[in-house]
Amino acid sequence: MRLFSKILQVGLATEPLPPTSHEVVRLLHEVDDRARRLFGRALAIREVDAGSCNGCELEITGLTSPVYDSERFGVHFVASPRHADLLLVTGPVTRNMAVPLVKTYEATPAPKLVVAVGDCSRTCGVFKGGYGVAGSVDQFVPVDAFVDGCPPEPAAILRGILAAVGRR
Amino acid sequence: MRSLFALMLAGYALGAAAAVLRPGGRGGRGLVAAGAVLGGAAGLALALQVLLTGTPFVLEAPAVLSIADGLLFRIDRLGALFLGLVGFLAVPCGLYGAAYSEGYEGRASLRLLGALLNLFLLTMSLVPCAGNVLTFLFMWEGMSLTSYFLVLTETDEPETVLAGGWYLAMTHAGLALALAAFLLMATSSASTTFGDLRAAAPALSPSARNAVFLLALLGFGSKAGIMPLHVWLPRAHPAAPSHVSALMSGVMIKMGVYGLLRVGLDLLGGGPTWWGALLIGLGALSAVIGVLYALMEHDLKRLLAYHSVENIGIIFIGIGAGLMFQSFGLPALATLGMVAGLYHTINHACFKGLLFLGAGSVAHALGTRNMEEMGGLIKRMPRTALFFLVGACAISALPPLNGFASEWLVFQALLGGSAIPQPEVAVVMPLAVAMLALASGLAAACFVKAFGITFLAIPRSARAEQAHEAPRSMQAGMAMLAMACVALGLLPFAVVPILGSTLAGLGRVTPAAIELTRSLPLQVPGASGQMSPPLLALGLVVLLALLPLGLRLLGAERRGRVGDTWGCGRIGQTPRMEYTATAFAEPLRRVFAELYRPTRDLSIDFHPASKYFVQSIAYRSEIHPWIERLLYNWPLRGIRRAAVWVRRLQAGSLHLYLFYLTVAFLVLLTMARWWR
Amino acid sequence: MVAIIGFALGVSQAALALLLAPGLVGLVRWLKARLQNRRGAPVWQPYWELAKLFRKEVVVSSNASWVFRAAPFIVFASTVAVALLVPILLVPLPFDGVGDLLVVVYLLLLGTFFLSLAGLDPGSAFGGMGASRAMTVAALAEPTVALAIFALALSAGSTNLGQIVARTMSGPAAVSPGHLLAFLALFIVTLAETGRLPIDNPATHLELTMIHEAMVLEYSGRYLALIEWAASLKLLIFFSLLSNLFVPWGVAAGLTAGALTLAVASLLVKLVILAAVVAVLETRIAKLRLFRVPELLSVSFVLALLAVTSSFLLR
Amino acid sequence: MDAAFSQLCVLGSSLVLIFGLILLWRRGVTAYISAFMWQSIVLAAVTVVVAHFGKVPELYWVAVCLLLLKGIVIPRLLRRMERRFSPERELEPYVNTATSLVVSGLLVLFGYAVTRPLVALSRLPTRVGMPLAMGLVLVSLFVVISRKKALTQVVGFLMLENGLALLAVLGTYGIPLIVELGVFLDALMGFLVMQIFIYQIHETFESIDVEQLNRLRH
Repeated sequence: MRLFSKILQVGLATEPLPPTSHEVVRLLHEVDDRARRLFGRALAIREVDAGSCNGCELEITGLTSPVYDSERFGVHFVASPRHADLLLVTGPVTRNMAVPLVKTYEATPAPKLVVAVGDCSRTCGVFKGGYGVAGSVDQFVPVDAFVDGCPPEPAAILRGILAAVGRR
Repeated sequence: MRSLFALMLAGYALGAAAAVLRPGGRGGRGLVAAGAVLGGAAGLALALQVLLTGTPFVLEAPAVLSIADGLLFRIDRLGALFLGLVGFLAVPCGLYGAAYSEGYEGRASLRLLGALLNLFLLTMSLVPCAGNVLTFLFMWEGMSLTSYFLVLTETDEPETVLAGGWYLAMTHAGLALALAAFLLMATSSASTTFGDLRAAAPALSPSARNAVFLLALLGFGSKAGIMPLHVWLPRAHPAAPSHVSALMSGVMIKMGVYGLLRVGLDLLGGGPTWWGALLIGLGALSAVIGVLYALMEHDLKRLLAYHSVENIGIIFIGIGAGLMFQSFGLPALATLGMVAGLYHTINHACFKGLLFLGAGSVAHALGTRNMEEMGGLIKRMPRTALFFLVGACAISALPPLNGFASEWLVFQALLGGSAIPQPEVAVVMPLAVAMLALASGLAAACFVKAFGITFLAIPRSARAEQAHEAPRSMQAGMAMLAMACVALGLLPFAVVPILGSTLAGLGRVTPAAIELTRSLPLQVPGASGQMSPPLLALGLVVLLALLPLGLRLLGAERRGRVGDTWGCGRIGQTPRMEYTATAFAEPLRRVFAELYRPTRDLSIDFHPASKYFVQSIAYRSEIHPWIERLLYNWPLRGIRRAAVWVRRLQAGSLHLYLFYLTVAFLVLLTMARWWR
Repeated sequence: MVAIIGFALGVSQAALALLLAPGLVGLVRWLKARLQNRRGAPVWQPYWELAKLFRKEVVVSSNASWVFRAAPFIVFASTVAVALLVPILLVPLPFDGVGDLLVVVYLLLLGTFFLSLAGLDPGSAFGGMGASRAMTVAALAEPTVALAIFALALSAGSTNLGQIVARTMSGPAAVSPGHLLAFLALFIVTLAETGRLPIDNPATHLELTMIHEAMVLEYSGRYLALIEWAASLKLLIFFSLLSNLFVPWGVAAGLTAGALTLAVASLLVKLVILAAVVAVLETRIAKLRLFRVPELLSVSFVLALLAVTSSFLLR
Repeated sequence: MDAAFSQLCVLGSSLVLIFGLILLWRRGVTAYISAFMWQSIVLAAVTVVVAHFGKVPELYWVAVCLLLLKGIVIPRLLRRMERRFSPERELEPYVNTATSLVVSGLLVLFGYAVTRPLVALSRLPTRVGMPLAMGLVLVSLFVVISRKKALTQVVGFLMLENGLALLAVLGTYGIPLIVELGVFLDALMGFLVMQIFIYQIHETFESIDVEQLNRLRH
């Protein structure tokens, strides 16, 4: 009972997506029309941690929280790449994760998108040149959009995802 | 009819003779099989003729063994049903055996196998044809002995010999009890023909009737494999060659059901309520515990053997419900229960025969019965896999196959329990409903395991990788039974009236209650529901056909791609990563831990440097059927003690033995003169 | 002519159920989102998801056999067949003679059976785990279902759904204790069979806690769409069984426009109420450990047993 | 009229029984206490129903007593005790949960069988609830046998008492008020005695696990 009165008191916690500058999101190429129509309203994400410091993961977790609530845009996370439309890749690609990343990409049914989150995924960040680092994400799988930031805010990640499916 | 009977005898005799004279080679095996097929077909034809016309077939040979009324054969409808069942299974099993016994080529056992198989079929066919006690017991013993030697076909394995020992002990104990039951009945009758016994039965005192029933239940129950008497079944069935297992599990244990029906329903004409209640209780117990032990079994044939215990339980529930309704004077419901039991008897013969043949093909191809070494066989043995799947669906009571039709009837019979005027007695029915439902759910789980682990995914051993499809004749045997499973599932409205007619005139079931509608929806009098398997199947087929069409109309994407199994990005997949049969059954083992009382033994070898690195892990878990031990340990101990004592009588001296003989003779003479 | 109208009615009733089913799942999800103070996806989100899945390609494991490819079709067909047998809007049912409640239960078991086989087929450990658990839950739920059927058949004198509904509608006492207990028992079974909390979490991402999800982890594209659609249809079927067998108010007995409108309206109201109950329940309680699930199912078993006994007594 | 009366009675009795079954399913003592509280409240409601339809005005007083004593006072005392003894959970009972649920289902069936002649004899419209009350008595006895913690056993005893009260109300429209009050006082006294025992047990063994009493033998 106390739980439900609390629920009533709090009300809606979800905030509208704030307008942000477009610089954080880099689209590599325009998504084709078909995919945009397809994913515009329903998008399933499989997250792949290719070797990040887990800073980006913390922010990604924020997406499912009541405040950012990605589900209102029809964006939700799934457990298997077979169910996914978009791979959300974080971190520089380490040697151990290079093959799994490619395998995950192969396991995802077409049409599919890849969004790389965080500076590391594009430039390898502070890990660049490390003995365990194999390279940036786009060296292994075709990336559709990069989200900059170290780590990027949940809102920026959400923007990046929406930009990738052409719903800016 | 007489010629068909003769043809049946001739067929089996031909098969047996061929096996003795020319056992080996393609032609020899073919002749043996031809004998079995011919005999089976003739038996089936004879049975159908009796079933459809209703005129019993009588054949007397009083001169043979004339001291005890001679041989007498009298096939009425009930007998014909079971005779037909033997014939029906003999044909596919005979065909199957032609190729299967190739594995015994060059061994002495091939000759024995062929001859004994035909003799086994012959005596088993004649059990339900018997018209008097002598014939019945004679054939019964023949059936038991031949099957005992068939179990022993692979004598080199010590386990087989032990299994044979269990079987022999149980079946002879059963024979003794059945004999006692018949003798008790015969005390007040003119002769030992079944007709006279039937006529004399009403004159028996109630306690004598009860004693006869209990003796018959124990005697025939041990053959049927009902719960506490089932111990021989999971031991003996896997040991026998597969087509023999199919026959033993499919029809031989049904002879126990026949015996019980013959004595309890036909000769005694039914009895007090507790007879039925006892049958329902034993049946429910067998159904649930049988399937629970099957779930834990990873030897494919032992698993199937435990399922025979389960299905015998279901049959007993049906028959028990019938007897119970009969004691309350509810003929329509009584017929419904009995028909449900009989229907399940036929169905079980079909799908269990099919499954044993399928398991035999797998064992034949792999050389092992251990499920953990199988896997991926659906690609290597596609036809066998399909047939096995049909059998698995049927035994799991999935519509529209035959297992469902008969379980539905059993459910309907039990739902009729509300018509019983005494609620505290009728409470047995909902409890049986619950147990039956649990058993059928668990059976489905068990067959997901049996089919999934055996045939799906990737091969778990090199042997499974090199498996090959079974030869044509074995496939033909399985195909026949698979088609029978489908047909019996689709046509209950045709089968049920025939089954109903076999009950006419037995006990107090009045013929008026047996007129069943021949309409398409199966509507049995007394049942509180109706269904129509053919329409159901039609609906499913139409829906399945419409689906791809609908998908195309929806504009669904039709492209597809083959990739690796998703394993979280790990590289390479080995069979060791697959789910095993043990793991599959683990949740249920936990749930029913009280029953299984598993012993676990986990030993981990750590790396000497650090306990965080493991060198090897050995895990062993065993299940001890404690109920069996509880029930059988003390009689076994007693027997052993008695044997030690009796050994003292053995001195090896011929004079001593002659002395025993003389004493026995004198005692007998004294008894004959003065004991009355 | 009558037969054709009946046929058309039966088919259109099932088609309506098929169309409503994804919306029902969307409704539960939306209500749960609101209870978590989220805005949540719109109610019609599952339709978009299905549409998307139908337009994606299919990736099948190289280890899989035809069983894997056939299973989604069998699951979908058997569930739709059940929808044809279940009273959703009106009685008497056109297909009442084809199958009764027992047929419904075993048709659903047919779907579970093949889905479990498909879970084992690709050789993935997750699939095996899901299959094993799904069959365990299905098997343990079976006695409760059978006893609840027994209780219903006792008071209605029939196991055929149309007749049960008709009898309950015309009966003098709308709610008897036996009904109430059977309802509670079936409600627990509904949660178990449709993979809701506290037995299975439909929104989990952790493979080790999954039951249904783990079985379908290998499916993609149209196969996944068929399975998900069938799962939502199963939820709708159980909800309409719960509402129409026990509270048949509003079910159309004739073919007038008014009765049909009333039937649709009352069906929607009942579905919304049940969805709300499920959403509140899923907000309130946590998932049970797998090995406490049998305990919950034995609670439902005892309830069903009580239902049968009290029906026996009130007879 | 009579139909509604008996329906209400059966409904109330089934609810009372279901609250009794919660003892077997839940593990926390808090849940037991609130189950007992709700059970007592429903019992009081059943008593009111019987008083109204059976036209036995004395029963209103009984209902008020029930509500005050068992619905408010005893649960409060129990909660205080529970707070004192730390919220330790019910240990693994002698019989596991699933089995004990099934056993209790069978006990209820047995209750039906036992009370059948009684029900057949009685002409009261309340008679249909009596088997359920009997079932509750049997189930509470089973709880007392199979659980290990003293507090659980106390709740079991109290539920047993509730079962007897329900049986009395349904079977005879309430035994005369004075007897009823005597029973209440009896229950209260028993409760107090048990409370003292529990304090003692707790002080001796630092736990209220009844199994510890086995140690007294040595």
